[in-house]
Amino acid sequence: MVERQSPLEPEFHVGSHGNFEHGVEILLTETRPGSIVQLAAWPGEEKKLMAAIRTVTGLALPDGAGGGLSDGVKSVFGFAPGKFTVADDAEGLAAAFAKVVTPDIGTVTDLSHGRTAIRIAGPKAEWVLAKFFAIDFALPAFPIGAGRSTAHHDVFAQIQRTGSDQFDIHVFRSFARSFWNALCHASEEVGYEVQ
Amino acid sequence: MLITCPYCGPRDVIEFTYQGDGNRERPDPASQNFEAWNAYVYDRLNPAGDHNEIWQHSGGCRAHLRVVRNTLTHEISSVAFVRGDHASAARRKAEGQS
Amino acid sequence: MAEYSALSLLANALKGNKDWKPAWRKPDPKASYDVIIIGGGGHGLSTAYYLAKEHGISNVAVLEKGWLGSGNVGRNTTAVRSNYLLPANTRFYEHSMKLWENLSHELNYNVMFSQRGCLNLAHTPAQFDDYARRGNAMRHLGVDAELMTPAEIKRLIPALDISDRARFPVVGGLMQRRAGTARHDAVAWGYARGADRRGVDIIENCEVTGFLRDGDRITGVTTSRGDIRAKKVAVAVAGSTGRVMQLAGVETMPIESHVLQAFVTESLKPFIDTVVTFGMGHFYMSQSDKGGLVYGGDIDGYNSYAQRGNLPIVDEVMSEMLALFPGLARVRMLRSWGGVCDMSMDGSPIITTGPLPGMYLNCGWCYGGFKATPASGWCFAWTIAKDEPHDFNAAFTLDRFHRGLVIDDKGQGANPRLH
Amino acid sequence: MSPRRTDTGGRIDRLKTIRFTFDGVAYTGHAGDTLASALLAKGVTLFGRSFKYHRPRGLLTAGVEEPNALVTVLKGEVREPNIPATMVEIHDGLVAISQNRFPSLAWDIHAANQLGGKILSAGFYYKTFMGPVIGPLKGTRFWMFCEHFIRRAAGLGSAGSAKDPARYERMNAFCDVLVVGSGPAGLMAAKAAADQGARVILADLEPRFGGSANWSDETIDGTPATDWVRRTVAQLEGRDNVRLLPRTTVWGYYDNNTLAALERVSDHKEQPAKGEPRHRYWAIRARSVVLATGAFERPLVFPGNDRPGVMLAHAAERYANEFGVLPGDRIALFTNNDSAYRAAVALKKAGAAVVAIADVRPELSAEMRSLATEAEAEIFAGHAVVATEGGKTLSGIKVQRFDMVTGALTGDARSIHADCLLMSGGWSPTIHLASQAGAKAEWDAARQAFLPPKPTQQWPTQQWIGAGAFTGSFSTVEAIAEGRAAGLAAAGGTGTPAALPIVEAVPGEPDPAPVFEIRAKGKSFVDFQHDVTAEDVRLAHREGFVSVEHLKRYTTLGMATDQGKSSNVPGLAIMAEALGKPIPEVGTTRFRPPFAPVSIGSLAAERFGDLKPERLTPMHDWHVDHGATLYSAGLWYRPMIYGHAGETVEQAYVREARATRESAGIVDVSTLGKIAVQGPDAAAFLDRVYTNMFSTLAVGKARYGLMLREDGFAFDDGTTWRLGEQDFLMTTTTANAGKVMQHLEYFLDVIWPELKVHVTSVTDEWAGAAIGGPKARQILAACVTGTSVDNAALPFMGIVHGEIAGVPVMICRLSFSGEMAFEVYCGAGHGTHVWEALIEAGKPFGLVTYGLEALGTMRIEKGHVTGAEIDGRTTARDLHLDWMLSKKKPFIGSAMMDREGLVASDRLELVGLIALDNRPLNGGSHIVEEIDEANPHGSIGHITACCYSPALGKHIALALVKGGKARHGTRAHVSDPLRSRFGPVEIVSNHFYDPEGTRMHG
Repeated sequence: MVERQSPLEPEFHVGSHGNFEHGVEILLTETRPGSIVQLAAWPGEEKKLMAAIRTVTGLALPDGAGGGLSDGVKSVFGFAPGKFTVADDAEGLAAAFAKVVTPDIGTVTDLSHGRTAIRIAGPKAEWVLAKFFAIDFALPAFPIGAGRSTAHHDVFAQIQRTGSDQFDIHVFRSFARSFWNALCHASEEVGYEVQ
Repeated sequence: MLITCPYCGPRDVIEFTYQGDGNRERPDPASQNFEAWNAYVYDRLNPAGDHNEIWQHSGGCRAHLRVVRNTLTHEISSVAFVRGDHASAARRKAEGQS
Repeated sequence: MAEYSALSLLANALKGNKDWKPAWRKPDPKASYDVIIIGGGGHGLSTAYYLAKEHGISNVAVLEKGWLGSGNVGRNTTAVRSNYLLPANTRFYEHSMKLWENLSHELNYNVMFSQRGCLNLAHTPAQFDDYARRGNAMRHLGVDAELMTPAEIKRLIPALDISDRARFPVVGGLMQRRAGTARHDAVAWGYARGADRRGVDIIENCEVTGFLRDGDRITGVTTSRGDIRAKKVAVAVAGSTGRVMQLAGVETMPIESHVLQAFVTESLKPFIDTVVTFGMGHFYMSQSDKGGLVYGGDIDGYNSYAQRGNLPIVDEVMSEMLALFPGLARVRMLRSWGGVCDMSMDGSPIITTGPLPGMYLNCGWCYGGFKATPASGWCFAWTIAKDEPHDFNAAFTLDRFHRGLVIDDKGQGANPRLH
Repeated sequence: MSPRRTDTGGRIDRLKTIRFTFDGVAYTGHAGDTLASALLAKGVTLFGRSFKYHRPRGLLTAGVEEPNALVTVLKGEVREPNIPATMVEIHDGLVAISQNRFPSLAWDIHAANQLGGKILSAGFYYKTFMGPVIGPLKGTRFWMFCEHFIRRAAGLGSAGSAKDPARYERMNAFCDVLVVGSGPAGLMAAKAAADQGARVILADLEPRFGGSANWSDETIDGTPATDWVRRTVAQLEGRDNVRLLPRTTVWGYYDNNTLAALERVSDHKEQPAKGEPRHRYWAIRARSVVLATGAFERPLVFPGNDRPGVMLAHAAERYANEFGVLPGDRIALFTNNDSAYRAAVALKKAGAAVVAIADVRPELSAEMRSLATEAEAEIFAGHAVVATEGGKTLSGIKVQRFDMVTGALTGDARSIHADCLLMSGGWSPTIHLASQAGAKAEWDAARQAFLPPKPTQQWPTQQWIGAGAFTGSFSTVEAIAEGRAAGLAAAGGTGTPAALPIVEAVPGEPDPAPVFEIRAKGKSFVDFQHDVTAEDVRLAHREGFVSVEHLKRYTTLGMATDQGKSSNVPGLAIMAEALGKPIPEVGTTRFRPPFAPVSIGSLAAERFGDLKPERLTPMHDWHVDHGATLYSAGLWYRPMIYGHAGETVEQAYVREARATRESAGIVDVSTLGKIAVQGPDAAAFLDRVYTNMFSTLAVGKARYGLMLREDGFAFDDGTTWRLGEQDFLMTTTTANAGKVMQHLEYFLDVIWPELKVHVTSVTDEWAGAAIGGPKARQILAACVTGTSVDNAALPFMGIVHGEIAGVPVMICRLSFSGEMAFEVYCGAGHGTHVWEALIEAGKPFGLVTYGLEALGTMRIEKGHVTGAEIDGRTTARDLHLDWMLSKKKPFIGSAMMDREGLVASDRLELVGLIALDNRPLNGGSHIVEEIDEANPHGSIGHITACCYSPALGKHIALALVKGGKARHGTRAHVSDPLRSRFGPVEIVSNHFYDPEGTRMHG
């Protein structure tokens, strides 16, 4: 198996940075899931698609816009009407879905190479993300597991909250390095560590 | 200005793309009624008051929304998916709206 | 009424400035006129002026809903240029430029037209070629244009970042030296005074509430100050075109009204001499005689009559400004305002007879109407007086959209927010 | 004597000494000082020069509304001009300079402007400088000559060109209640809302919370008001649901309760902490807003009211109580209302002699008389100040008996020796944010002020609740009650709260006498910074500029950096008197953002120095490592050439193109837009979207497609690959990828919701390399496994799947260069891996990498169109693509494409050009039938793209020319006056090279 090249590589500097002398309040990393798949149901077929997601991943999606969950290995969330993003540490998710998501249910689009997943965690994660995105990151407004589609100017992002102070941000691969640099820059104020 | 996307909740106007007058009707594709085609492509209702318009939540879920917005005050009185078959996907009231 | 001059200033100063008379009268409306012009903005006032001066038609009323010049003539970024791509536009705006060049004398009112140049920056070789195409188009119509190298640009505008480090480095620019800026309010006041001196009634605080008709024919208007009849009714209301045409029963138009914001910084010592525009976004800036940097960008991008914009455009404009002038980060934005622009379907204007009998229409200026003020009035007056367009505005018809004879300088199609 | 520091008192830290310079002179101050208070403490009274007359000016205020004392703050080479000294917190190493003066603040040659006197009246410049009608200075020349000098005299501070090294940031914030202003009203509101559990943001533009409590010398709940503030702030600080934002000016009130605020995070520090921004721009979305923004005191308009030493009464009170600075030793007051008496007492307590109180009101209450007595001040009831004396500093005033009903001055003027005159002309609530929110202010005749409207009259999308002086309730007792009510209401709270704090305050009635101006001989200033005098206002009236907007624009009243915060109402009042109308009939100004000037850096925020993200292809680093010169294409970076040492751009692309046609070349095409079009109706959808048929396309094949806009003009082109029965991969041009995506989404969502089609951007999923040339197939054969790439397996427009170096790839045989060519796609994360494998495989075959220039050259040779030809104004026919317009089906644009204007015979059509003089052609050149270098005219078209063609050995171009096709084989000329390039060309078909396509078909 040929390893995938990360778009962040030359700018991915493991260690502590910024104003970290008083402690690091942000952890940044690239989660590098083996698979990122977009699933989209035809109108009225959303429940079947959710069942298919459960079949393949074992994750039972909650109802409702932007609902999602993560088991630490696999994660799934809704990002648009009838549409879901599923990520898995393992490769081959698209092929697995292709078997169960029949053409009458909806479509499967493999984005494993096309999206880069960046994880931001720590007590200042909400603070740093709020520098970029005009959505409310407070826990009551953005519960754990939920997903949001939003954008920072030209950079489209899907964000899933995977912990009380942890978020996974999916961005287009071609923008990933620029966004990563911006995220690091914005984290300097509170001190951050790249892992 | 905020538009309350039925899926994503209230979002800043920066996330949306304006697609204009929502009253325009596209003629049947095979129609040879050029008056109707011209009206569809070029003529706009431009009211000072409530305006029925289309927006795309291009920086979010990318759904197209039918919005009634007052052009004098920017007050938005209704937002709905253009696609009726998306209605079931609308965010439920009980959920935390961002 | 007294001529304005250095001498009259001195003479009046010696008398304690007690003898100055109103710049224009404040008459009550008469029962009827030969021509009514709806809209006391730059275009309406210049139309009245040229009707009286060029065509001897002075039994004219200009009706203004609020205070004179309260629309876009007092809300723009004051740039005057004729650097268009397509011949119909270039010819028209060049005619305007020629009128500008003599306007202060013509009106005996210093409109402060200052030909400090307008420079369009190019950031890629392809964009430079585009500007070359435009510049050559201008040159082939007798309009001045020249290309500039980054080094020449740096000499002209030392504060501009032309380094290779810039996200969008400057590779050159298209300069129109005869372009420049003018004092926007003075244009309205100068035309108002000029028209008034030729007998035109300028009636402020007079809102048109409807049209008087004889069958299809427009025969006058109803207003907040009573009915007024006229042989010809001309509409020059820019952003309010949709509203006024709806009063006449015309429900749809190839026009959307959009809000455009503009900004000015605190007053600074001379910083830039020319009008400069950014090629990788939408940003333009000049410096006023008072020293404020006057600048703007894109329209907000949605229908609005509110004269108020929102933050995304504010942020975008400032970001682009600093991309060109990183030294301005600590300079402060002092004031912002919004104007309502009549965005047409191809980005070019409409100056025409009709669309109803007895009516004449002038609209579709998008956010470029200020520089058109003299030629717009000049051509509209011609069209009203002769019931047919002058060559300069022959292409600016209302039916050009349906006929596919669009004048699409930006090539964006029927999408007003992109023009 | 002059101003000085008091021995005790103030909210400054006298133990901390801070060193700074002003105009090169070293000063010291204390922590908590502003530049204004620190300099005043050292006896400095001259702070600036006015705009027009360059008159010497001192401090008028102690706050954000300061019109006079503007300075430039220097940080190395970086300049921050026009900052009120009253808003600069001093820190060690602060360097400030005065501005708009030459050679020095004390001696300014432009002060000679004052000699112009009445000639330089309002709007004088509209009446002169027009110059001669004939001769060398006709037209605009004379004006521009004069303007040159006017511009140099005008302007305040100077901006620099050095890039600011500071960082600016944006913060998107959400709250239930935003409280603007932290005076007693705002503090109470914030506390009440926070007690309800609401998410609260409390913002104040000052570094200290407390507003008037910091200087009013009142007591709340039996302790000094400042202690009450400290306790309340401490309570708020401890709560999770409260964010406190000192030094934060809420400057904009936008739609749907979106408010913009500027936090000055580190201006007051010698050095920001690592990563700390200088300014933070808060974009706050608040469910509800409490406006507790207080009020501004108004000056009185009388001769000499601008002399340094004349100051607002409350400002002096602030300097004394908040900063421990006495603005003078012998202080006189001039007032039309009670509030000045509190200042008199405060200054007396602080150690000054209060020598006189001139009050325009003939009758004074017993309370005021008793306060005057406490201040040991002589009262001049029914008197007015009619002159000030002194040079650049005040030495005395003259008072005279004044009838406030008629405005008449009677009796002899009496001189009073004073080094400081405090004035109070009543108070104007700070209604700016409410006005921005759409509310129209209402004139209150009792308060003589514009008040915010009642809540019912507010705009629907902007809901706020007012409290305190903002509403015209000027006492602290009212502020506290209204503040708590507002906080409760904003948080949606109910219930009976505990008793309100008890306030002990100096007595005083809120209503001033309706006196704004004392008409006496001499210049009486209304707008201090812009030097607009009362006479200027009357001149505007005489000339008919009577509406409030005309008044502003004609006289420039209210247009200065303080935006008329103190001058607005006096100006209106003077106009109203001239008109004989009540003030509200003159009009009210609608305030617009910003409330106070905002740094442009803060608005650019994180995009300062980083305007747009960089979009990189998967092979980007390889290109950089291998010497590519990058070309910025939209947000993308693409290799332009891979130049060798010593090569020019032209030499490089000629080499690359020639090598490609001779052996093989490879180019990164990952930037092409790629859209997955999936679903049972995908083929039918594409039939509607493209002008040509896609439903007939076999699985495993690709087809070139053309799209039109609805109006019938050409929109975009590209190949679309059928990967499965219901699965297409559409490619678009790089530039139009986003637009095409939105176009497709629009039709699927809005026009044809019945179609079962999903579209997804997969541009970033795939790395793409196009490899072309006579050796291309051999190179592929050498590295592709799992499939054959021969003609049978991979015919023209065929698609195969295989592997390269262990990575799955998808290969389509299609050609842009005109050579036998293939596009190889693989997962983006494998892009460099596959690219390197192809390079390696190509080595024996002489494979070269080529960039955009060679790509462009080869496409020109082939006559293919790109964005330069599909420029939004051309039709399919113009580009000779009419063969792609299916007659069997309607498609987007088909109904509109045959309109009169789109089929006219004189339209510009695509042609090829060959330079007959063998010289390079220029992009953007025009085409003419006859050259006229002196007077270029008669353009029949223009060049869209040009190059030296290594294949033809000629300089060639694509061009759009009127009636182009009919001109094939004829001569014309390029006319490029911009670059003085003129010369003959032959007009030919756009298909220069291998028109039959034998090379690509192999």
